[in-house]
Amino acid sequence: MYRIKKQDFSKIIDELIKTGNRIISYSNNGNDFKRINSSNELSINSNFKPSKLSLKEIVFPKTEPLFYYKRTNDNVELKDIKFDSEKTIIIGAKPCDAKAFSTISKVFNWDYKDNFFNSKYENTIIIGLKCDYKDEYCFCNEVGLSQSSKEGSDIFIELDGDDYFIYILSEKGKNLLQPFMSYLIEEIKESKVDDIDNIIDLNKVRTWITDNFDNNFWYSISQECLGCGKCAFICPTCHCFDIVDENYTYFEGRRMKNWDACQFGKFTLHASGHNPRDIQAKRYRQRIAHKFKYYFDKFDELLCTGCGRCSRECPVSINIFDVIKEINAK
Amino acid sequence: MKIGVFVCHCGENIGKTVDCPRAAQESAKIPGVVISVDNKYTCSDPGQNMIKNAIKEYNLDGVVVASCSPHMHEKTFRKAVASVGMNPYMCEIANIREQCSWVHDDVEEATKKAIDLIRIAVEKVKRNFALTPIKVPVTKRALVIGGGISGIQSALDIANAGYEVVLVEKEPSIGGHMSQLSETFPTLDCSQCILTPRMVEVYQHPKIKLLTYSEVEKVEGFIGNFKVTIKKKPRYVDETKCTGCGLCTQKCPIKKAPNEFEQGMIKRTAIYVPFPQAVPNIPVIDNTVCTYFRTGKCQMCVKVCGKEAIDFNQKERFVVEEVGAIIVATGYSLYKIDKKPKDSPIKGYGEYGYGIYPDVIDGLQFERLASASGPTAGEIKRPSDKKEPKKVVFIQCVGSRDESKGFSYCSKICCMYTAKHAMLYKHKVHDGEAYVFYMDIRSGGKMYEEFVRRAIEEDDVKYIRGRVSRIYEDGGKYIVKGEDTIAGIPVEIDADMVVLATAIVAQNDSKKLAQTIGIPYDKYGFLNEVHPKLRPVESSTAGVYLAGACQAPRDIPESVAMASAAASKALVLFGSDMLEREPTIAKVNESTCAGCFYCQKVCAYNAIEKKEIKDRNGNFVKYVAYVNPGLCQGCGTCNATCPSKSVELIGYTDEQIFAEINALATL
Amino acid sequence: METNINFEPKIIAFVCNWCTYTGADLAGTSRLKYAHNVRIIKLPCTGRIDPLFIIKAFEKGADGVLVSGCHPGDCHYTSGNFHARRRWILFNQLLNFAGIDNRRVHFSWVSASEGRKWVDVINEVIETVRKARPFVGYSKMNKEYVYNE
Amino acid sequence: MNNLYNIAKDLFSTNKVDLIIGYKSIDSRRTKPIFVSSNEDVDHLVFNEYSLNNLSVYLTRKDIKKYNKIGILAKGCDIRAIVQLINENQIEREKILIISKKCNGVVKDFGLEYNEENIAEKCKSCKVRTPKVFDLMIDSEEEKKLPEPTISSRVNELDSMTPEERFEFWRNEFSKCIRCYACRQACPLCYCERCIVDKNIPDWIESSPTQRANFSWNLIRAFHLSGRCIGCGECERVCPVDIPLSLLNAKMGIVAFKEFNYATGMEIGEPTLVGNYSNEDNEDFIK
Repeated sequence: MYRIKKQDFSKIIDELIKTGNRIISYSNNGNDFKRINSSNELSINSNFKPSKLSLKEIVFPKTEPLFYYKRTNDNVELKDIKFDSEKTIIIGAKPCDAKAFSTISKVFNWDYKDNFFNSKYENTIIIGLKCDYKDEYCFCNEVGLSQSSKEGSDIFIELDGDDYFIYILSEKGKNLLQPFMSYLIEEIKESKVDDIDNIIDLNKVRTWITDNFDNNFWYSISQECLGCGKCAFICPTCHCFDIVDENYTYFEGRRMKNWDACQFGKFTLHASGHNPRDIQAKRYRQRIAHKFKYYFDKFDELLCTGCGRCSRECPVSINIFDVIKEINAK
Repeated sequence: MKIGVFVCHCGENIGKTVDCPRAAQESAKIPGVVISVDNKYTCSDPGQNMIKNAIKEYNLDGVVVASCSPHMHEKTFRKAVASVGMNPYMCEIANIREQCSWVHDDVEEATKKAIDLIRIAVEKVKRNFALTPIKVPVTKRALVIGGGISGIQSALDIANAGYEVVLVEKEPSIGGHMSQLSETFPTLDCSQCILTPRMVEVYQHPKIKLLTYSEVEKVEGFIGNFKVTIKKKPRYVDETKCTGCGLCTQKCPIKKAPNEFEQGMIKRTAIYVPFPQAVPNIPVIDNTVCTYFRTGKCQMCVKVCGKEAIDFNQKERFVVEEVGAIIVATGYSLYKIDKKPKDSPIKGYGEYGYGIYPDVIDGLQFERLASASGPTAGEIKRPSDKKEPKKVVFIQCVGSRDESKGFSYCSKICCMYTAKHAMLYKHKVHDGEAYVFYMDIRSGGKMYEEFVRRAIEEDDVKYIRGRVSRIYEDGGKYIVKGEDTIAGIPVEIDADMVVLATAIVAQNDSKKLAQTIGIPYDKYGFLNEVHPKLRPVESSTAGVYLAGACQAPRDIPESVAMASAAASKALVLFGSDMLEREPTIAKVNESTCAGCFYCQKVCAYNAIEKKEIKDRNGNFVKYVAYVNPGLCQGCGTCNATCPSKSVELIGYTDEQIFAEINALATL
Repeated sequence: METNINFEPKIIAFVCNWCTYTGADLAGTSRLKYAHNVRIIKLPCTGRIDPLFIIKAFEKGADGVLVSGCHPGDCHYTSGNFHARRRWILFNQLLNFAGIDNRRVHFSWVSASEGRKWVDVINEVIETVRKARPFVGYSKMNKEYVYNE
Repeated sequence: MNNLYNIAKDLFSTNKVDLIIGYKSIDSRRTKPIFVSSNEDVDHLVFNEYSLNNLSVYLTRKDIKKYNKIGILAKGCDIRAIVQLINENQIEREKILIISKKCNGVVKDFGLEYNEENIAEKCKSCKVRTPKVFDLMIDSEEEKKLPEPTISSRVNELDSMTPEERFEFWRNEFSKCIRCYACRQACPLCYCERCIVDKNIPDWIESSPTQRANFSWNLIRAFHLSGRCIGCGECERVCPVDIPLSLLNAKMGIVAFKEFNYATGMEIGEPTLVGNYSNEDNEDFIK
């Protein structure tokens, strides 16, 4: 653990910008994040509420080409994508957002190693920030995290007056700060463990989901759901994608990987016209079950970091935590 | 898909401006093209044989001929490919002559354009479907609406060819306006003498079902398969019992209803036959004046009728007739100039005093005065005092050719009938003077000009070129103030009687009828033909034909010619058992149709219907649009209007047009 | 200035089969000359012409679009062009509001007898689009479709 | 008293409705849609300045259409959507029982306090705050004056830019789009069984959220709503990336009014704008 002066931290950032790194910081009261060109644009604020969109698009963009192709009368020529080697450094990620990176990296590195994800993830350094924000939608403490969880972060910052406390948590983090160690003052600080007051028994929730696949409950909690993909697209852990080919000139085209959402009616629509998830209740069940059961069954992790974005932004105010609470109460 | 491309030089026509060999080489690179060659004259026999051989040799699925406009040779090439077993709709034309080589000079650019046009055609043909013409069964039976001379002619022609005809007439008798006329121009034949035999022939024809005093209420279906609901208005006289003895009409005590046939110049009884030669000769009771209907008393007609034919309890009845073709022959009406029509921009001719001065009359009234069977037994007498008028002024173009006060069109027949009227007057009143105010004399027609000259030269009718500004009464005379524009002087004539050649207008219910049938009409209410030159008797709705003055002002020979033409169109239809129609029509994707029916709103042919979709258990799921293949003409407006593209036009599908645009893509 | 006023604009024309296509044929039969930049796509009726076609034309690199059909009242299909006209009133103004203005989107009525008018319309459209220069707005967006070595 | 509770109770006890689509309170500044199918849940119903959702979006849903008679809480603006849905053959007037009130505007978004500053833009220019089409009215405050609308000045601002500037403006805005389709799903008039963007043969509008495809998508959606949008503003409210969709819709509303003197969803049985034509339609822009 180290202490660093805020202005020294800024110097490091400017240096990193100069050496060609992509620095991502928050703006607009934490609603957005963007690439910055100077440390003056930095805003490190532990009271920001989670940004409207999550940080996942840094490693999993809303749309990206997989390859390009060119057709001739009797042949098809493919061109692969060259990956960008630029480093991306995210500054001030909330614990719930930082954790999401490591969560989804599991699915992208399960049997198939997804280079489109990995090439970006490997070049991304996440500097987490202790969070002091909590509203009625936050529930990170219920999914095994806390406001000071460091999971997923390469470096973690805590604010302390004019200084930052810095935790170096990974090789990536270490390598990044290596040239700047002179700014850092080593300090031992008693790390305080957050009081976590859980009300949800996740085992019980999983069991109930397993046993109640066809329960009318799914209909009753999703009746107002409009079937948009907003919750999935702003979620830091939702990672479904669709693959489409785009023909853009007479002979040429490309294959695209785009965000997709299980709440869309078309998501499971078969070519035959049959749709196994034909009503919204089944789609909503999938959302809950994937996050709290299927992903856990497979990867021993929840596909939810409790950021509360989906509830905060839902057009019809469906609160995912309320749903979990209801299941828990059964 | 295996596509063949054939680039035609058309001699020098294309070859001079477009590098055809290069176009063929470039076309060969298009995915799917297996053979691409150029040729001097592709439409020639050797050229066509080349295509036919290539189809066989390369087992082609589609052919693109890059040549002249598809309007020139599309049929030729489609026929050629069909002769070797390829579906004709798998042949497309790239128009590199009219729209490329003939309009450009730069060889390089014209060649590039030609290649693009070929690409468009190749991409389209790859997505073409093998189509077969749609076959619709034909009900060989016709409906004729309107029993004037046009309707009579059409009905007789079709019936004489051996097909059944239903003839619907809204008045109690057939005959129409022609039965009101005294003599006809240019021969001065007696109108009734030539018409009445035709009326009787209709009545007695075994193939003609005559429904008088009836109106078309509803038309469903499409060409070859119409279902028409006809309303029979109550006559209150049983047609099966009445012998037409006429006793009831003589005894009826109510004698003050205006006689429509005599243009209101005399009165008739409450139970009446419109005119002595009426067909059918069966009276009808006018329930608005009949004492029984007004007070429940009288029943004089019941008392005198030996056949017990009077039936006060008759109600409206509806009959449904199935027919394959409809001929609309509803005729015209005369512009009533005394009243300004409600909500009409037409200003009217109040200054002529029609409707105020009894001796200012219209053309049809004069016809009745001149008719031997008319109210004056053919003697010309003023309606006001029954005196013989010694000076009569005829005014032409009252309401016609007058945008500011009437209609911009020419009523066409007035020049001729005015000449006839003046002539008839002079023949009957030898010492009388006849004046005609005219704008131009339009006497196109066999013996027409000679007829007008005869009126002027032999019968001394005085023609004054000019308009009349005002007519007013002064001591029993009508002072007609006008202008002689040739002499350039004002004219004033103290006439005893004035006859106005008022404009011919559409029947006042023509728009309603057009909407019932689903055919278009112009702003005046005349029914529209689909093409003014080449398809003058067809409406835009297949199977509905037009005859006579319902389409525009027509004289008798024209009406009869149109009527026979319309009849022959119906007979062409009846000539085959099944009707073949272009298969390029719209089709609905029922699974994605949301049933907003915007397609129905934009369809000009009423081709879109509501269809109920049920699930396996018979439960209602939703309404979707359904395209009636018998009615759809393939314009594709529905396709462009549908927000979800759930209706597509076969032959011009979204996929095809997308591919055509894509064929031009550059980045 | 990165663009050149002498550039050759690419125009895609959507025309109806009965009037404008035939009118364009007449221009050919009469051996009238006009600029080569236009590519015609034939539809049965202006009623069939969908705003999607116009959008797609720009996506595929057109600098300008022309839509043409029968004069009002002359529609082969009675009312297709009336419905089309109302559609265009709306779409034209929407496009303009989105920055695709009337220098790039053109509408005309050209009858089967108006070969001369067709020539005039084409030349006018091409000159207007030429003055508007290449459609940089769209080509910027199209750039991401190009493979980056 | 004609309060909501009494009306709803009465409707159920007299079997006049099988379902009421309404709002329930989550907290003092939030509501969410609720489906009430019996007397028991009636006390959850509220109808206040936090009743933001346009509930008519549910009327075209298959599971809702199964009910014989549906009561719906609807503000004046929402009623315009209901009227338009009736005019587009989507619902039957006899099956819908509209419960409305005089409206003094709603807040821009949940969580905001109801005051002059936070009143939604659409309310300021609303012409149907006292609705014209309805079945039952609950007791409500009289209309009070709301702040002046600013939407048309924002439209004018864009109109006064050069076309290139406007194009850049929209390119920027649309490039943010992530294709979550919340705008479409929240829109009561977007009831297509298959949206044009979901049609893949041909893919008129590519599903990738690239700049170009986003441009086409948002433009075509605006076109499909031309003369149909009733201005409830739900699309803009639910947009996670804050694209000013209301600006597009407002512009097309202004065009419809200027060109055709047409306002959507005011009268049942009124002919739709698209789907009809007049011989006198403007053609100044046609050569």
